[in-house]
Amino acid sequence: MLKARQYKSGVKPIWCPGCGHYSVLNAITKAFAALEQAPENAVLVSGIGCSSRLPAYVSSYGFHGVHGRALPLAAGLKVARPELNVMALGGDGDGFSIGGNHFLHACRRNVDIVYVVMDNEVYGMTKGQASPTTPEHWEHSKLTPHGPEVRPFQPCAIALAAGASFIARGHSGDPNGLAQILFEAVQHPGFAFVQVLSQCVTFCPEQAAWKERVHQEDHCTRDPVAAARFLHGDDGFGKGIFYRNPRPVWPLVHAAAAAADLREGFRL
Amino acid sequence: MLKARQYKSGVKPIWCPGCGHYSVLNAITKAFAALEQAPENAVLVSGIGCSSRLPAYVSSYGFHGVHGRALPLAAGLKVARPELNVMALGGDGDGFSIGGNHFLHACRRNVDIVYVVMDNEVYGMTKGQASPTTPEHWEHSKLTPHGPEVRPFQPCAIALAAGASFIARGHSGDPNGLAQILFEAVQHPGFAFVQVLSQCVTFCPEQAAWKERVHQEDHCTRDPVAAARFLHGDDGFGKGIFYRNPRPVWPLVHAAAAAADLREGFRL
Amino acid sequence: MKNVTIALTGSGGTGVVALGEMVLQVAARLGLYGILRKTFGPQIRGGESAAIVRLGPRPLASFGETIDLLLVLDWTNFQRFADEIPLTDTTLIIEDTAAGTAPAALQSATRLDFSGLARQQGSAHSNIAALGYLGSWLGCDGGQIERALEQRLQHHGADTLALIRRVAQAGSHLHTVSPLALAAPAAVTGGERGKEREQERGERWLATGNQLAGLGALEAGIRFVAAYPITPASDALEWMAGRIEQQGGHLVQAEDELAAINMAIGAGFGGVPAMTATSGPGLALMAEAMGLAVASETPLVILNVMRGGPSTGIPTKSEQSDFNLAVYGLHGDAPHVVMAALTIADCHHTLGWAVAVASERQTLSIVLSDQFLGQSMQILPPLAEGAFKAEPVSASLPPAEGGDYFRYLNTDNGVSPVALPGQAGGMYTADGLEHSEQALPSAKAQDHQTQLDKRQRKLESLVDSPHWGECCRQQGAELLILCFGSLYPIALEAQQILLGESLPVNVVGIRLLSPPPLAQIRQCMDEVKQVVVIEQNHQGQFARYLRSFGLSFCSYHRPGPRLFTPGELVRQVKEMRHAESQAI
Amino acid sequence: MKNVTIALTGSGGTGVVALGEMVLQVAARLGLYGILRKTFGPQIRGGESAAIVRLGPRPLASFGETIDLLLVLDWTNFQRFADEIPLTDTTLIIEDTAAGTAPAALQSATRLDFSGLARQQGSAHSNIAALGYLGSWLGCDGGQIERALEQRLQHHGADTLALIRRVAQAGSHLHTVSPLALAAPAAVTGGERGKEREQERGERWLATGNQLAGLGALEAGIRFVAAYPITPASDALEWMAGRIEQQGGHLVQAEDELAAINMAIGAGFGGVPAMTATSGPGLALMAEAMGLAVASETPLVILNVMRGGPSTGIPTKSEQSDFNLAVYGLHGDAPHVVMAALTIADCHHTLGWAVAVASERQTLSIVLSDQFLGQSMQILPPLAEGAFKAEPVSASLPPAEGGDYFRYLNTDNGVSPVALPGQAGGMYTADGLEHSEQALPSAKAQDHQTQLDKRQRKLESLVDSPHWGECCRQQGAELLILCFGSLYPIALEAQQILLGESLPVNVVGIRLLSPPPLAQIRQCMDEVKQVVVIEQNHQGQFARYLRSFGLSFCSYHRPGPRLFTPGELVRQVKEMRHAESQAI
Ligand SMILES: Cc1ncc(C[n+]2csc(CCOP(=O)(O)OP(=O)(O)O)c2C)c(N)n1
Ligand SMILES: Cc1ncc(C[n+]2csc(CCOP(=O)(O)OP(=O)(O)O)c2C)c(N)n1
Ligand code: SF4
Ligand code: SF4
Ligand SMILES: [Mg+2]
Ligand SMILES: [Mg+2]
Repeated sequence: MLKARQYKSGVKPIWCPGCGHYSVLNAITKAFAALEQAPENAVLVSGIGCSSRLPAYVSSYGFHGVHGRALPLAAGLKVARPELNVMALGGDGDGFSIGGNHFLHACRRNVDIVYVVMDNEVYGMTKGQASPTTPEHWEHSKLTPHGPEVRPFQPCAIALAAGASFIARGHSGDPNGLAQILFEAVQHPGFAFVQVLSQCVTFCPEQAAWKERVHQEDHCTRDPVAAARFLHGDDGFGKGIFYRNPRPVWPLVHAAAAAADLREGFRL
Repeated sequence: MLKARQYKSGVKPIWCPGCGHYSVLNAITKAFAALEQAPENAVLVSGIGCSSRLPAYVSSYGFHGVHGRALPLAAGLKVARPELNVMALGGDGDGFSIGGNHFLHACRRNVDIVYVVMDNEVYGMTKGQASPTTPEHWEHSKLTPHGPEVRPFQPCAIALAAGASFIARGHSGDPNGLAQILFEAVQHPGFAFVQVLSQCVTFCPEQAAWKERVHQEDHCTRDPVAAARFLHGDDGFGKGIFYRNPRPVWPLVHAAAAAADLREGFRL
Repeated sequence: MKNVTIALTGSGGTGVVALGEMVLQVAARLGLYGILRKTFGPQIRGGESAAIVRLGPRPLASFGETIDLLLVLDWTNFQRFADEIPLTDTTLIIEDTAAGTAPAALQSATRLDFSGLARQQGSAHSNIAALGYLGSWLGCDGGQIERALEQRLQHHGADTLALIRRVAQAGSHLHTVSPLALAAPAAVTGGERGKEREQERGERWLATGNQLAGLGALEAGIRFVAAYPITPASDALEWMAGRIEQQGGHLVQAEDELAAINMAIGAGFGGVPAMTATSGPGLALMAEAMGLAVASETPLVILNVMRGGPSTGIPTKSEQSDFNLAVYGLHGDAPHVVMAALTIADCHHTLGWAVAVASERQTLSIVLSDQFLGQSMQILPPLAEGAFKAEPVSASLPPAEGGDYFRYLNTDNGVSPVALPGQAGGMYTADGLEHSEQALPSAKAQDHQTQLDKRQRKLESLVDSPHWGECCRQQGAELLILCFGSLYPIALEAQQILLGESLPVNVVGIRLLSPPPLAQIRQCMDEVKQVVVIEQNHQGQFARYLRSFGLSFCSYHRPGPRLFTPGELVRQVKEMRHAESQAI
Repeated sequence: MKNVTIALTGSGGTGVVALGEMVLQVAARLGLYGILRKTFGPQIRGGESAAIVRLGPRPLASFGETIDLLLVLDWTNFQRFADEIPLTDTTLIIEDTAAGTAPAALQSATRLDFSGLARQQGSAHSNIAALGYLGSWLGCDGGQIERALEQRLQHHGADTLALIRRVAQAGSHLHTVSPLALAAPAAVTGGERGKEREQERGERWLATGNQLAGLGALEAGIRFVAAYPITPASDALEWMAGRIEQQGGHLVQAEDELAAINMAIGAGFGGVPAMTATSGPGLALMAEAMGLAVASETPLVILNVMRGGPSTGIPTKSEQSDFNLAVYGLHGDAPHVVMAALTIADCHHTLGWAVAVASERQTLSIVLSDQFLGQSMQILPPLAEGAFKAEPVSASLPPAEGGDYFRYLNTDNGVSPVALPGQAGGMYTADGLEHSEQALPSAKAQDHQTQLDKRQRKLESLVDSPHWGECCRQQGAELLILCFGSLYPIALEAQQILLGESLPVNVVGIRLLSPPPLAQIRQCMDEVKQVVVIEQNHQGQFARYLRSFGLSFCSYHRPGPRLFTPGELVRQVKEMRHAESQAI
């Protein structure tokens, strides 16, 4: 049995001191310890962003892919190698902007992977542009001087509408709570989505105030209508597991057809 | 004042006899007649698919772009030329599979365009593969011999979660009802999404039964929670305008800053 | 006449495409070879369609110059096929009585009452009557046609089958009263007919290039496919879908091409041989992730079945214009493998090779095929089981636990030891960021240079493979036709024609496009006085590529949608020789 | 010594990058020219960083070979810069007292107490003390430093400013007691100092290539931008965002690059000059839609600021390895324009030209820049207002209402009349499907050929433009250095060095990469005995391209992240000459 810190690879993170992503790293290693995860059977798959650098910091296999494509890469791996514990992770830009389509379809497809989005409402890596979750009037990026002026993306509500079977939210200020959520997410059969409010101290210092707003929500339901009602009213700061409604995991197993002769059909 | 048929370009559609898309064409020309639309001020923008061939059949400007990208092309055009009436349109594959990300972000961004998706739950153009809206156990495509086995995409519920400000559903069996919806959609300020159940007689002859299941829904609300409740319970065959909640159209207009000297900032 | 080319045209409802396929099936039972091409008007269904069938005593991998027999079940929109059905003064034209009005220039058609014969039996299938007619002409006895019909219609009820059989018999009978004024292909007219022959003839296959590509991939070990439908690649995927499952693998219909290629990369990273298939627009969308496969050194195969470009272009027609994209279309310095299948049968071979190469060199292999190879249906002798297998993973295990494992170790042959998830002691993070040998992100000049050199180096020895291409030499040849992909069989046929005119030429088809087998190409070029590089695109993309290595030659290129014909190449060669002799 | 190169290094908190920028600002006020490059370790914030500043009496568009002065505020992770801060025996090294421990080899540093001086004033800004010190060395009076500080810190309160001013003064004073053992750049040491000079010196600009690209684009008429952030292109977009709005245009931050390019195509179709900006991975994602711009003949400009590849590669460093993708990376035959900006200032010119060409020829213009040009900051004389304007739309109106309007008319010059939405009588549907002149979908061979020919033809005359490239010839030159993009200023500096050694060479920088200005290139090549093509990538992509047109020359290429230096080129040229003379 390994301790949480033994799941750290020893590579020094490039993150700014105080970055929320450190807590997510800690929560993952804690969850792995609790799960007694064999390190070589875990794979962390990410896109590009500060958050997406995480896999190299964990003692497991990893794939640091291209921007926005962690989910399909992870799904392909899991379908091909179902015995592995595959976790996709990345940032709000990676997952909800360039990766939005894969997010929708991963929720529907229900491959048995966990997806952790470290949501800091900003593009940290590229120096502070607005992301889909950035507040409408956040004026700190020169690229959108009046603020994005676009309704923020609602990750959990969209995950629900798209068909995710496990939806939760954690906060980088509470790595233990997050570890507990991840522990459950890994064990959930099917696609488990975990949004983590993970602050960017460098480009959004105002997010320090999140810790006052975050509160526990004990709303977990398996009724989509109830979940929809809750999520459409949600202030975005509730943490907890909101929805959990297991359904068949993709790909479904079919009675094996006799391994046919591939060449049969060509013969006349 | 032009009559509906005067909005037809005279180009003969490539569609199969009986294809639902003919009705959508008729509904658009009817709506244009009712709107007294100047043909040269309307632009229909589409992707690729049987449905996406529609622009050439209407007497207006058109852009038959690439697969899945009608929405950004239409949004770029509208932002650049706000005086035009821009309508994006296409199929369920075009809009919800390859184009899913743009759908999400168009709903959020709320540019003042109409988006009509001719949903036949199949890829007609490429000869009958499953689309995101195909029923889970539809086994008629060799590409997915057991059926897609994936939860169908819920266009209206997703549009709502993503922030669309106008959401409606029509049916190709009722071109007049659809024309009425389109008439309202064009006049709605902001992004208006119209799902049209438009049957593919060639690859999904079973859709002939839709006409028995389609029913009018008079649920129009401006309350997202109420809409969510309705849409998450919806059987997919209600038609009508479900949600209408105008909010500021993007791009917002800002008090014009004095046209600055572009070169000023370089001077020492 | 040894080969015969028949064009069958009608509207969507008349079943000419089915007719074409059945003619091929019947012909195969007679020991004939043949090839079939389908073509459709723009309408999705119910529009005009045509099937072009060429039959002869030896394997046929290309179409001839002109049409010997045109059989029309419906004249509507016949002109749309003007480019593809080149009629000559000697073309025999037969029209069904219900075919409507022929274009003015074609009023001389012989009228036969296929639809009437069918109607008499209570059927609308004039195409089956035509099948009976053509079957008789080819030399079938009634039983042979029947068995072909049975195989094809096995899922239909006995009543339907009986009806169809009667219509076919009526058609056969029509041939005895109005025989076809055209010699049937040689194997039949020249040989014995009847049942005995059918048993002796040896096994025959009927297959398209897309199907054989699928077969080659599965036999070489592909066990994961993710793809997004696109013409003309979809039918390769459709062929594979049910079958890969029976082999314990999976095919995922992805939400788009970006997902498809990244899924395949994920599976490949997991050690499961993986591929995707697409066509131009999809390949373009995959360009970014191709670079990821290259940089992370993940095995990946892409089958790209080319169609007319640019943009959506002409989706249902053949062209070789994705060459540039396949060879050069990645950002950064991203060496990878590009191959081209040379014939319908070669789709099997080339896919197998591509799978083996991708896995043994941990790289991206793109295979170019095209709509002609992919969708034409050919009668061919059975193919030997593919010789290629994806490298078994254990061959490149990293050092035992405890040893220092460098995923991106700078080895002599450029191939680094790869560990697979699940394997203790091999944990690493694959990366598209530049990295050190230890797989840690690095912006150091030395690491960049090392990895760039290594990724280039590991491909270099590939050019020594005997599979680099196919040469077909003729004694005394002074001219070489150099090509890739589907022009190869066409060039071979041109070679035969030229030989008949005492103009021997050599033909070389390049299978390995990148890295280029320059030594072999140079040697082939040195054997002759003149070289012409042929390709089916507008810019002469392949010629430009070869020139970039300092080769010089004449280039003949033109875009689709018209297929190249042997006669066109013959003319081209003669003109070149003429130009040269004038120059002297 | 006329030019001086200073490296300023520290950890993220020490403000060396700000120091570098302020040194540049101060130097400009003294009539000096200069250039600044910033470089960072992998950490996002608080990690090590460096600014390299080169100053001299004449415009400087490149960096020298080595560092004359290294000023270290913090030694932590100094080794990370080993590639970029090449020290020699003659490099003067100064360290702050608080800099920590120098690497063993660099223990000889002179220690100055910048941090102590700041602390005495109650400030942590050792970088400001260093600014005062360096300012004095350059010859500033206190007032000049103050005015520079005021301009930079205009949004800060009076108290802060007063404090900063005192720290700077303390630093200045330090120079009088411990003067720098290095001659300041010539303009100052050799000339008059003081206030009068500052007024006489003429106007100076301080700008990066990315900013000037934005300026060039806006001045030429770009009124719509859609883009997705990516290093190192984002700051071009950030510069444009607020400004385009003031010109009545819009910048949209898109959800991804696929959206970005399609939005720009939509705007371009609407007649509003439109562009996007990106770097390698984003350009790869745009490949499919680039083909749409080409096929639909919609004007579109893409600025691609290159970084290290392949895949995510080395995002913050310069390389010229997206050449292949830009030139060849489209599916189908898709001729388009590719240009390269030659210097920081030339980003302005080239973007303007690209905008004009895209609009007048209804095509895609890709402009290649790179991280070096894009993000280096230069002191330069004010640029003349751009000469280019996007073609006014009315110039190509279709025939008046009632006449037959053929959107894709086959004209002599290949440019078809375009109507814009809103214009009666011009309605058509733009299409990426192949089409007839009337803009209706067509799979006909003739239509395909016509449109392919037309799209190719309309670009051909572009090669006659005087903007094709820049030549800098020397009397008696026997060797030509041929390059594109950011290697041009480096080659020019090498040329000066070689001239000093009586080895005159010519230098040509190609601005128009595709279609290639072959006649001009051939002419330049014919003037000399030897030609070397230089480029910063691993495969020699540009050389391969030129060779594909039958040109022959020597190729010198290597990847990033190290910048090319003039000295490196000088050595290269000498080796080539040596090799040649030995060969004789
Ligand atoms: C195709 C592509 N486009 C753009 C980029 C540039 N890019 C790198 S990371 C990033 C956004 C990162 O934001 P997020 O995912 O929220 O992660 P964070 O840094 O905030 O943790 C962007 C736009 C890229 N690498 N690739
Ligand atoms: C990038 C790309 N991928 C795939 C295709 C092939 N393709 C053309 S249309 C289509 C799907 C059409 O389905 P839908 O949008 O539902 O329209 P329908 O034909 O059903 O009306 C596909 C997959 C393409 N043209 N481009
Ligand atoms: S920039 Fe923001 S997200 Fe990135 S490492 Fe720093 S604090 Fe974290
Ligand atoms: S295939 Fe289906 S969607 Fe396409 S035209 Fe025919 S009926 Fe309509
Ligand atoms: Mg973020
Ligand atoms: Mg559809």
